[in-house]
Amino acid sequence: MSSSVVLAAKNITAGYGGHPAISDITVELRANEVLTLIGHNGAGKSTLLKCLFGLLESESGIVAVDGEDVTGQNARQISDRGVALVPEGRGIFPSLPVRDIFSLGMHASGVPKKEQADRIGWVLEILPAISEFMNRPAGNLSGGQQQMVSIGRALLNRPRILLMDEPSIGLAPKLFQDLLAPIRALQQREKLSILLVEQNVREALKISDRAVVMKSGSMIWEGEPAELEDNERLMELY
Amino acid sequence: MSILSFGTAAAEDHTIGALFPLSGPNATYGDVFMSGSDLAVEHINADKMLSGPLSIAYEDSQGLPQPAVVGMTKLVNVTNVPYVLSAFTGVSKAISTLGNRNEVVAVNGGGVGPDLAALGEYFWNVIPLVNLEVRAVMPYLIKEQGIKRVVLIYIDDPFGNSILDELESTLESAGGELIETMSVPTTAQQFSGIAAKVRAAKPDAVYIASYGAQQIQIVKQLRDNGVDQQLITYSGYLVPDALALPESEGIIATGQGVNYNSEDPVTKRFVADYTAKYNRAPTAYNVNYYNATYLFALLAQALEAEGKEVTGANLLAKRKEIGTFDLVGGNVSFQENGTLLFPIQVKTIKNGKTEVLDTIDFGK
Amino acid sequence: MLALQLTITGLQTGALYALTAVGFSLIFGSTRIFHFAHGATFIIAAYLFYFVNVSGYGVVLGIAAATAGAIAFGLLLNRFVYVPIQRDEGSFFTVFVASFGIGIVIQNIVGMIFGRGFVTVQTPLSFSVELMDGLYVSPLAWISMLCAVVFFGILWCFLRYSNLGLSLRALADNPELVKAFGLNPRYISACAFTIGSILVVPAAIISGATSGLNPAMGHHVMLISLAATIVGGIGSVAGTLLAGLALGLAESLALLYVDSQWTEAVTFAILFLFIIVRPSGLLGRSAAH
Amino acid sequence: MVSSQVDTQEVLMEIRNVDRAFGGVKAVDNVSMDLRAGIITTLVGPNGAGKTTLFNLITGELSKDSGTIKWLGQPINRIKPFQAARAGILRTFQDLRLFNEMSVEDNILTSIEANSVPLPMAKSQRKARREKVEYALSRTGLIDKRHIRAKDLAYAERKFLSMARVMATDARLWLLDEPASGLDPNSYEKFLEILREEVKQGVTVCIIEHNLDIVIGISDRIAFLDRGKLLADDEPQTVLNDPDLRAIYFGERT
Amino acid sequence: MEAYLLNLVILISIYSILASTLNFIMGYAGIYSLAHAVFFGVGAYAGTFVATHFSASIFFTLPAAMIAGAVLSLILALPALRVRGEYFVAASLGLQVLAVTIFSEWKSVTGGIGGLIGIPPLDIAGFEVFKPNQFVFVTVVGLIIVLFIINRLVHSSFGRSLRAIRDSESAAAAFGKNVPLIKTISVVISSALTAVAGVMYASYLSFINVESFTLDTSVLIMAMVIIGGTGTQAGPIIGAALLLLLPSLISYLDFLPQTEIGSIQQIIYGLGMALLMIYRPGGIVGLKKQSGGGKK
Ligand SMILES: Nc1ncnc2c1ncn2[C@@H]1O[C@H](COP(=O)(O)OP(=O)(O)OP(=O)(O)O)[C@@H](O)[C@H]1O
Ligand SMILES: Nc1ncnc2c1ncn2[C@@H]1O[C@H](COP(=O)(O)OP(=O)(O)OP(=O)(O)O)[C@@H](O)[C@H]1O
Ligand SMILES: [Mg+2]
Ligand SMILES: [Mg+2]
Repeated sequence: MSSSVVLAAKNITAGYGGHPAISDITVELRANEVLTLIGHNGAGKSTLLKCLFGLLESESGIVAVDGEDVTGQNARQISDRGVALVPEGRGIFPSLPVRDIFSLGMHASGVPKKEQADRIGWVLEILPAISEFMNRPAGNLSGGQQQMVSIGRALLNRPRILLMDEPSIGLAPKLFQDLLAPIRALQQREKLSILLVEQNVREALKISDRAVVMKSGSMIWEGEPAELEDNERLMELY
Repeated sequence: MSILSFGTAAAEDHTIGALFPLSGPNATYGDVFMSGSDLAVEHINADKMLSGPLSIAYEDSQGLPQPAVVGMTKLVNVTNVPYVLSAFTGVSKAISTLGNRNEVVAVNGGGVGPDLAALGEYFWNVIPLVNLEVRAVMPYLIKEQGIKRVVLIYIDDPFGNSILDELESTLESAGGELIETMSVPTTAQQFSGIAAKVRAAKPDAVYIASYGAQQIQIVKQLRDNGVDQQLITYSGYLVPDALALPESEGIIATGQGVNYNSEDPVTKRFVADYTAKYNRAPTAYNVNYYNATYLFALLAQALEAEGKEVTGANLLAKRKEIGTFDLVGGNVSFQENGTLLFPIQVKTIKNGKTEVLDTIDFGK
Repeated sequence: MLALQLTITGLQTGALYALTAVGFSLIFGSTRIFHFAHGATFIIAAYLFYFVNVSGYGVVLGIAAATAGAIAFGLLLNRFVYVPIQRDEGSFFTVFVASFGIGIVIQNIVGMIFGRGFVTVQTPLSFSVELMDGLYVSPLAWISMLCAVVFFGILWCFLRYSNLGLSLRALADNPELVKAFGLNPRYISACAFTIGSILVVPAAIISGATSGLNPAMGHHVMLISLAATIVGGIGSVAGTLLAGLALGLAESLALLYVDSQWTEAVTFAILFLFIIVRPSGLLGRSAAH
Repeated sequence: MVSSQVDTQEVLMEIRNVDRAFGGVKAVDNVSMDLRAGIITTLVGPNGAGKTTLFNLITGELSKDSGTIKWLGQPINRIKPFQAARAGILRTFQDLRLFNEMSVEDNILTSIEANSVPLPMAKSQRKARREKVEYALSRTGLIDKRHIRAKDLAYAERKFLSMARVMATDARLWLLDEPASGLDPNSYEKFLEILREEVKQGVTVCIIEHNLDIVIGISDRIAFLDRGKLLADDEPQTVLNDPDLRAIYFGERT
Repeated sequence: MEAYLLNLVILISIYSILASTLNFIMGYAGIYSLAHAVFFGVGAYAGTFVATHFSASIFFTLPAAMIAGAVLSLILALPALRVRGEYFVAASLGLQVLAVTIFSEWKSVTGGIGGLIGIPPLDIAGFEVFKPNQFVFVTVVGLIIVLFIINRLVHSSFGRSLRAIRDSESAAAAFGKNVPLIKTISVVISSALTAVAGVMYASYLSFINVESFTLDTSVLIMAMVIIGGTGTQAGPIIGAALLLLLPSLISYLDFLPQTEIGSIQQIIYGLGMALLMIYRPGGIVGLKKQSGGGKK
């Protein structure tokens, strides 16, 4: 396992309206690994992801991509460095057809027009179900279908670093597995680094190389997934 | 506040009120009215007609009843004025009850709606009302220009309706015909459709009865849209904005017969000073508010001479007592209902100026 | 003949309504900002053109000044009024009140500078030409319709073939998510304000020549825009265009049947009925909850 | 909370041949099933199977294309959502739909005041109402947050408030749409405990759930929907062991 | 001076009734109506009609006005049941414009644009009230009664239902609330109480015409509510007082040029509206909203 760090948060403190939701968090995502971030509701997982992706300004600390300091850069600049985010909730625009969401996503990250069709084809290979509703307004899709669209959109950027915030919410087990398997395959094939936030710990840990646990805004544990699986430790940690 | 008003006829500052539209769509009139009343104040103070200087407390009526009532209440109760200049029919009607209840004289020099003649003892008009204007112009046009078929475009309010009534009866008795009437709402801005209907009616002349910015738009849009017939209108049209409009050329309008060339000293001084001060020829509105202000000075002067207090009731009594006054435009007298009787002139607009075609004097 | 005349008149009026309304619709549809001061943009553009024109600098400079003024006003208002309000999660009503207030301010400032009366842009183009017996059409009528066609054509292509159209719709759906996509919502809404403000310019200039200007007319312009936006379906450019034309036609053709003081009521009766019967408007997406 | 003696065989709701299509998509396709009293029936199925749509058809949120639904033996085919609620059928929403600007307490209070008429109430009635609110608050652990606006709650608390609103009512049938999704294990354990407790006291529950742990943990019966069709409606073991269904749902090869 | 103050208190009370009744549907039911002046007008015209044709006794004029307002408000309820937010605003705007046309055209009842003059004073059990120092009691008591009614409603289950409907209509229905009925009732109550203000206004001014019931009035009332604080009890009253006093206060600023004073007043009014919304979007009384606050 290569140990070069592709995305790092150092001593990050951030929050909303003066109340810190995370404090002094340090986390490192290494090249070509799946790192799962778990923690109870409100632990600050989403907040951390927002900081990493430049959606939320941290009060102190440093964010670095490939060792370069990107603190204070906005989402566009960070996504230009090969980072993509699957946001929490339904990452779709209800009135736009799926196809348009995809082209908007590619436009936002500057994918050349010529390349766009190829990329969509590539994503449909990973998430074939999407082709069934390419032309329907995303608002009319079921929750799981919307989640697929959201992940598909992030993949269209062909990121090196993928941040996913609870992609399993509302997904049927098969679908989640159907999603994880190709993502894992993709990750290994394309040397992707993934930071995954999940409540569905069991499934998530199956594909993880490492895991970290957060509690009330702080990092409390870091290690191999095997140590967590079928382990009382996990329950303890929560 | 009330202590001050007990002062006797000794040197006393006089304040009268004015409810003019100073903001809103009709504010252009406010400026016109003020230029008349302000000049009167200058003259009165220069002549030391009264024991102390006269000033006018302006309140913004916006040309609307409710602000007018608020303003009037302030004038009556805070500023304690005995005499208020009023303008616009809606405003005048709204404040007339307050005037009567509190014995404060309200004087209209701008509105020409005929219902202004019946607002009670304390409501005076220093302007001939519009029914006289219609009665003057139509027979003249039928006789002189052979106009028979007339279309009326009128604003749908008491003023417009009274023109409608007056036009119907006048035309009938003078041998003309009102072939089509089109009412417009006060807020309308677009008249090209109206123009089309006018053209379709093929009249000899079009009478326009509206006010403010609207009537100017009506004229412009009629002309733009191929209505080339004679346009007729009333005194309300004779404001600088309208005169400056090229489309106004050739319009026939009526107005109170102020003989600006009259030799009497009041008129001469008014015309000379007005022209000098504002760099334009005065219009009837300037005259009326000059007159309304000047009338107060005349009455108050007479009251002070007798050592009487200048109150609304005393002013009313004095006006009835004197009856006839030397104002701009000559020696004019009040009718029983508190409305001045003025001769009516038929004018036409040439090169942005009015030209008198005829003067019709009902009084004589 | 009268009906034909009124139809053409109605189309001319409708074209101008449509242009103004589409600007509002575009802004409202994408940013959810109830930009009531759109009427003030109209006034600013119209008076700037008038001012440059009467000062003798000619039509081209006038158009440039009007356009620049409209854009600047739209952008400044967005930056210094709407953005701060929205940051505090103001409801669309908070924005409406602020916008209404700004409308009043502009109306009065323009009144103080240019006078509260009526001004008109003098041009021979406003004189009608008799096309056939009893049918008068002024060159401005053709220009209005041409402007509408050209501007809509450009706008349509722009929204269709650039990604801005998509961005605008995305912004309307979910401003937060737009950020996660790496787009800047501020920039997108600034674009909406720029385009929306440009769209009032032709209508403002032409109105200055056909019906004249006064500072209070922004209000009326705004009401019509609002009606056309709703009847057409919020966010639907084509719908707003159709609705603007339809309202202009209705206003004009209503003269065949009713007195003119009822024409405005006709417009708003249509609006009222539309909302009850077909709340999503002519071409809009579903709006009923 | 209705009564602690329930006949678990009694059929509360009878759904027969219900159809609903959106454009070309058959969201619910000829579904017939029974909801039996006093048990938890879990609706499972892939995304877009029509589970939420089925709830919407039961409560009258959407109209059926065809088919009948009987509630306590009476047909309720043209029922409106508010009538369904008054008849004792309550639901939660996948997207919660809390009364965001209102306090936690008011959220619960208004949920049990179905008729809204501000008539004076007897003291005992008022007391009963108070108790229900307190009960729901304490069971869901929201007691300390009672005066906080719903929209200021944290995610898990919002989920629990959505439950508390239902718990305070006298409804006999609860239709819960993914009430535990996104909850961390601690929270959903607590949630399951509440649910079991309530069922013991007599309510009947139909729940949509994806999380396998939860499905196994609570189901008395599982109804399996796929592409609008009801593929199974049986004991949990039977459904979970059916290889075809497993393949559809869990993606395991037979 | 005293009469002038009384006059202001009377107008403020009347407008406070208008603002409070609007706040009732706006702040609690989420029905943002731009047609409030219509019901103000309906009350004024109906009251005047009864007063001039039958009896000026408030035991006739008030019920007649309230019934007229209530019945007509069903027209407003129609769009309120179908749409929300900006769509409803537009619908109410349409109604407002329609009503103004009808007010100006139905001359036999409304006097058209010319309006009605000589409206009789309020007759309370044979006692004629028109002097400001008496009238002020009537309006203040009227305001207190209206506030009391609204207060009771808002703090009852009915008020909670209204707010629930405002926050989520479908969830409210799912908890057994007859949404159309509750909405209709709230509109009817609001309009009937608004009509009371109309009766007072007409007999106080003794003159009414359509210009008092236009869109500008509706916007003014709405501004009162929003500036004061939507969904609060004191807000609408403070808003009403402020907006009615503002012009008078400005006119005391002697250093302003007379000719421009109207414009300056309007500019201050407009600017005030905008600035307040920027710095206190919740209104003067309302809480300053905190950004964020919990997850969405
Ligand atoms: N927009 C916001 N404004 C204010 N506070 C917020 C906001 N978003 C989150 N918070 C608060 O910040 C804290 C951390 O929230 P965060 O969303 O990061 O948690 P999380 O670990 O992602 O939880 P979950 O598992 O529920 O998604 C919580 O207490 C939450 O209430
Ligand atoms: N309002 C609607 N308009 C059009 N299609 C709809 C609508 N609502 C649902 N659908 C479609 O009906 C089908 C069933 O949707 P439903 O929401 O019932 O699925 P679900 O089983 O609840 O899925 P999930 O587990 O993802 O929530 C889906 O294909 C969905 O796209
Ligand atoms: Mg989260
Ligand atoms: Mg669902």
